[in-house]
Amino acid sequence: MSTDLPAHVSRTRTGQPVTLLEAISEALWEEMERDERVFLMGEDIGAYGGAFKVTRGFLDHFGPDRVIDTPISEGGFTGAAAGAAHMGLRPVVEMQFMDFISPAYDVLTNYIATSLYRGAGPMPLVVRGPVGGGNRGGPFHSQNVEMAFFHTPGLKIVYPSNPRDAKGLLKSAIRDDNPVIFEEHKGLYRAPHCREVLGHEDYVVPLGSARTALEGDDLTVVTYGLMVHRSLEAAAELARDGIRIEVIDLRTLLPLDEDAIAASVQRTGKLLIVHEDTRTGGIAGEIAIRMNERAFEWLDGPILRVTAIDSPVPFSGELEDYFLPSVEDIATAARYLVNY
Amino acid sequence: MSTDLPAHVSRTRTGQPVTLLEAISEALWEEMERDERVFLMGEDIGAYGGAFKVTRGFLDHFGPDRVIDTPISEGGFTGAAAGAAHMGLRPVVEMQFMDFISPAYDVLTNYIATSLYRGAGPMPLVVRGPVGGGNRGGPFHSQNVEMAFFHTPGLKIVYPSNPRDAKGLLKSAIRDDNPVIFEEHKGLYRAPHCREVLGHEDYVVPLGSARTALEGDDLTVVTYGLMVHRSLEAAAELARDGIRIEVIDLRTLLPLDEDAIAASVQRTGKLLIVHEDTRTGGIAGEIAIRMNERAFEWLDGPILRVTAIDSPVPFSGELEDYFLPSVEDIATAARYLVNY
Amino acid sequence: MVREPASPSRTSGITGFGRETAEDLAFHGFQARFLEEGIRALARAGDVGPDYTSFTIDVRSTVIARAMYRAADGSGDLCYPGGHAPGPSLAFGATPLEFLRHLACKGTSAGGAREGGLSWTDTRRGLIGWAGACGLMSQVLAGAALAFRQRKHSRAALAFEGSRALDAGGWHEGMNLAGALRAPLIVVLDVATAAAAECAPSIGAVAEGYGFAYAELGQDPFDALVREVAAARRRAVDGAGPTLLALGPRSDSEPWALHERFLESASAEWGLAGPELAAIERAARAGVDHAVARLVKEPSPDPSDALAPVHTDHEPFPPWTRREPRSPGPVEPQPGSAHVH
Amino acid sequence: MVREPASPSRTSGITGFGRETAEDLAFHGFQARFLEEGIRALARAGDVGPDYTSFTIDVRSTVIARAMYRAADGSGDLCYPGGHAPGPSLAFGATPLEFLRHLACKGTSAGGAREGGLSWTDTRRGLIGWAGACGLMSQVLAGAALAFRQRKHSRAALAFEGSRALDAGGWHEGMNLAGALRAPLIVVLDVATAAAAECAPSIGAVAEGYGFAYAELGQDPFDALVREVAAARRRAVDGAGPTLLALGPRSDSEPWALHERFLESASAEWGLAGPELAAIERAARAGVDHAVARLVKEPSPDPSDALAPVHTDHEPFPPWTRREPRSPGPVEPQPGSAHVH
Ligand SMILES: Cc1ncc(C[n+]2csc(CCOP(=O)(O)OP(=O)(O)O)c2C)c(N)n1
Ligand SMILES: Cc1ncc(C[n+]2csc(CCOP(=O)(O)OP(=O)(O)O)c2C)c(N)n1
Ligand SMILES: [Mg+2]
Ligand SMILES: [Mg+2]
Repeated sequence: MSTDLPAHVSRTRTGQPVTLLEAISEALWEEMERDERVFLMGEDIGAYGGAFKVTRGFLDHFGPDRVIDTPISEGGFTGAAAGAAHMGLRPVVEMQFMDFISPAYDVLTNYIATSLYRGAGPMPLVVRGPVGGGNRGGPFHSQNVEMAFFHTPGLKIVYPSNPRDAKGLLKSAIRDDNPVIFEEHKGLYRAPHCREVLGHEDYVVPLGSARTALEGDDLTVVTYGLMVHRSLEAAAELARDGIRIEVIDLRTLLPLDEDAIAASVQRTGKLLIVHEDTRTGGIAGEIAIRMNERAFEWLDGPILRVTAIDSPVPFSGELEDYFLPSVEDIATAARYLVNY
Repeated sequence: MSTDLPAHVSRTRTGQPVTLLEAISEALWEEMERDERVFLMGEDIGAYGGAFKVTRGFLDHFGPDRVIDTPISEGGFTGAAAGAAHMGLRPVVEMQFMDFISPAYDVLTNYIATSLYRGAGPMPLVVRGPVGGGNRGGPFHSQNVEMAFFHTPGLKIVYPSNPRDAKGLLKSAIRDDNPVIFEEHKGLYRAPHCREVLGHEDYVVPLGSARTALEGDDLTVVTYGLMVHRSLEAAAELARDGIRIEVIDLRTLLPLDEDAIAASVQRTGKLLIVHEDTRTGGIAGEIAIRMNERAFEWLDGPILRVTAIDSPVPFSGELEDYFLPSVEDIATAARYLVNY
Repeated sequence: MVREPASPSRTSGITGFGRETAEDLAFHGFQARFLEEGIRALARAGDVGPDYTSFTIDVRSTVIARAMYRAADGSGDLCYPGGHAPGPSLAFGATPLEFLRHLACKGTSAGGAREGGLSWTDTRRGLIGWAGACGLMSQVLAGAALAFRQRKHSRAALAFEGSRALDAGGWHEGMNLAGALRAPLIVVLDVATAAAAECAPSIGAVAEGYGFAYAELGQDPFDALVREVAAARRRAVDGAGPTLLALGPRSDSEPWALHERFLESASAEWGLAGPELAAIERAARAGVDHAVARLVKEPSPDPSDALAPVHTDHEPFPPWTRREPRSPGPVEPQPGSAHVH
Repeated sequence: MVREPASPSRTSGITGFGRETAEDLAFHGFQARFLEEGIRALARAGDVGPDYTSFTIDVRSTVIARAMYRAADGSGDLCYPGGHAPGPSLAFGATPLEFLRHLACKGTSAGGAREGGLSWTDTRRGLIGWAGACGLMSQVLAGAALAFRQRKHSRAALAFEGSRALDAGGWHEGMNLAGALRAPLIVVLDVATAAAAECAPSIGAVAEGYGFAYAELGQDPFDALVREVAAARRRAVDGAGPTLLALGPRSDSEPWALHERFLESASAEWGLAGPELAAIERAARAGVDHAVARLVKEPSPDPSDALAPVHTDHEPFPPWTRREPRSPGPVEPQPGSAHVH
């Protein structure tokens, strides 16, 4: 059967490197093969294969009962996915752009997140889709959505930075009995520099555990998604001046791996949080107060952050570049803290 | 004409004390008399006078063009309010319970909050309604909604703790050219202990300025809404032991009056944030990181918080009491920090 | 009265209405009636919230839900019982005590007393409770119905909604999805009470638009209700599409008139004699009385127990926020607790 | 073709169609046509996004918008121009250069280049641009229409939406509200392109349900479009209720056939001779050519200027996050900036 597999789900089987997008396609495909309860819903994901072609070829292979083209009604089909999850299925819902998760905000926060609490049992449901700026998509096709959901008990939020994690985390998300929001940065989907050859084995990356992307003693940088790459670039620049920063890739935002952050901060004494999302009310605040709770005595400087500025994502390329946090912003902030 | 005024909007005119609910009714009435562009929309606000009777008598006086009973479609009528605001009107939208603002999340964050940004001009629109727990309302009639909107550039968020502020802040909100979310705690609506006689003059309380509810030197407590009262109770208890805490009532959450917080923290050296809303992703985080940015050198202890626990609001009274932050929780945390 | 009739060739024994059905419906009618009284009494005594002092159960919801339950031989179907929840919940197999425990948020209730009121959810029992927003539940039930179809189960889902569900865009999205995907779903709209700003459209036209069969149910006798529901259910599980049923007004002054009429006809048509009916009535009353009496003696929940399985990832009570820090022993995983990481 | 006809007694001079109207529509048709070409060329050259290489304008939107604009004597009405935005925007008085500046996010554009693409908003000009979610704009336009009615202005609002707006609950909420409150609103649904999972219902039934008058527009000649719109507008401002117009498919191979046909008839019916039409065509082409040539020379925006009025309350660049902290001088309040506190 593997002979008629779509190319973008068979690269690992043939030993080739995969992009983040292909890793996600592979995870979906393999989970659907492994567990017939897994099915997909979303706009134009069937015949068209999805706006980013993540599900190209899925309809032919798995049929219309498991690859469902929905009307443009994110609230309605997310609610329906919840009903299917109640009945033991494991829906994976695609938002064409994660910006369009907003109409599903009500059902996600009030209904889906509270299912376990209300005694309605497990709610094994994943909502996934592309996020992030840098693609000249303007305010409605470029947002990061984590902070819309971070405050809601009962949800999990995942945001991978590389193909290996993306595949392993998505498999964990699909196998998790809680609802999971899964963010995929468009800037990483096909990025050549982060293609990698994955192992053939059916591995998972557990939710809730951060990863140390780079070890260092001078400063802890906590980040995730595309900003892991920007932070590593800044680290390389700083290393030329003998500054060794530690870069922690959160991978899962909720639950937050505060043990990993605290352990690092207790070693470096300095913390910089970097997120692409806008500033006020961003995740940096929660990390800051948790480290006040956990690591105040170890802090040798203020907890600072590098983020996008407080504005909708600009359409104009010039403005978008100005809006987004840059490698130099990170390096500047890191130097400031290291010298503090 | 004042002879046929509904009782709950004429108390100040006759020198009587008002509840927070009456203060809000008066503010609405007076703004509608002052400015014919101000009008109301909401479910059952006309003939029925609103679920909490805030608009009782308004329909008779102002007529059906300015007091509009809407279908149960929070997204739809909030979107319509935006259209009316584009055309120069100043809509005030009531959510029957603020929990039901969720279906309007999309239009509020994507359309309304971005209006000025998109060059669509001012968006003078207020969304107001009852929030908060303690009333055995369960998970869908007890929420605080500030954190759903705190991360969205372009919105303002107001949350008064007493009748005087409520009236002055609501007038400011209605006169503001930006969209404002206005939260009214049900536990304060008719609370006898916070009735007060208001001045007859047409005063406003500016948005974005906090108020020192109690002066003290040992610890800064930053809070808002019902928790101002809980914090003052804790302060009275602590005062018996000679502990003098400062209580800052934020009044406006966005923009956040970080100058007022920083000034106090730079005097006391300790900061405790108290909010009724749940813990993870609550506003305490943003305040903590801003004080890291502004006042780290002055901190003599970690920035801590007292909040509801991370759970939907329980229906059962026993569970709800356990869930909500209590006076003793605040006092315990304050002692811990003062002795730190 | 069905506007868009079912494929007429499809009728089945399940719709058969005989003496046993009559006994069953007589019992469930009595039960709903006594439960309504019981709930009101509990409200007056302060054992459940004050809103329940004028609480009503529409007996037709009970009959419709029971017809569903029986048509599926008591297992497999799914019901969102709506605003008259106690009736349909008992029709789906709950006992009066179980329901009242939930209503009163007792520590022994389903869901650990975390969520109460009319919104009891127990999917194993085929019950999905209310959760906040008007119009939302048809989406959820549509998805559950879709799951039945995907898994080739002969099951159907039933949702009771207030008529103002029509106002809500979310309801339209659910209907559209269900119609487009031919989900085995039956939606019952309670149009008994009108509102200040009710949605304009003809409900029949809306149903037609979304590919639903449609019927209006007024003061129809129980057997007509049962047949209507059985037919709708058959269409649903046969893949012939969903159905919308509109429940017209009932008399406020005689809310139990339909049940009375049914009892009158029961002896004539199905040979249920007076003493038999009296025995059924006694049994129903005894069950409810027992439940009400037991309820008030039951314990309240223990918060640290009841809330433990729903905390997110970190210890909710750092030592500085609670007087007595909880013992740090591990929390036993509870049944239904999915919060592992 | 109108399903629910207007009160027939109401017709007015505004619908009059003469030589001057014909000239005007000929010009706007040419303008849309050349603008479409211009936008595609700019896309191929990389001056606007690559998605625009196959961008189309449906000339019927241009004609409908222009009919609205003319019926209101060029002032007062409001238009959401939808996916074929350049046509209706120019019909509402924008110039080609203004529109292109916005499309290309030039620093000289409306909105300071913050938001670009097809979504230009300028309420003083009667234009409200797209903002994200399918189906949302009918709500917004319904509210604007409501404002007209409240203020007793003889104005109406016009919204162009894709047919999948019907999928979205928010669209239904907007329609329901507009129908219930008799807002002076005209919604034009582009049903030209079908989709994988399009909403099921008959659009006419939906319109009827929400109290909208309804008409389907196919390959109708320009004068029929103009009359339909003028009649709908009259109903709207007379308080007789909103209208839904469905725009049927057009030919992909001959997208400008309607304009061609109109030009052919223009001489016969309104006495517009060949040389006159040629002059109109030259004028339209010159305007667009000028705009395209100018556009590429215009400056890009300066971020610190363009974003200044939209920051929230605090300084966005603390010294540790930008290499060169901005000068601390006060930011001049900008026109339209409402962010004061
Ligand atoms: C989205 C949303 N908005 C507001 C409410 C508050 N609310 C609860 S019941 C109700 C009226 C419902 O009327 P209807 O659907 O006719 O049901 P009935 O109560 O008449 O059975 C309202 C407005 C809600 N539950 N959900
Ligand atoms: C709520 C929402 N979900 C998804 C999208 C992404 N999206 C943009 S256009 C479009 C298709 C719209 O189709 P239709 O309404 O028929 O308009 P057409 O493009 O055919 O003119 C989709 C799904 C969106 N804009 N809004
Ligand atoms: Mg009703
Ligand atoms: Mg289309």
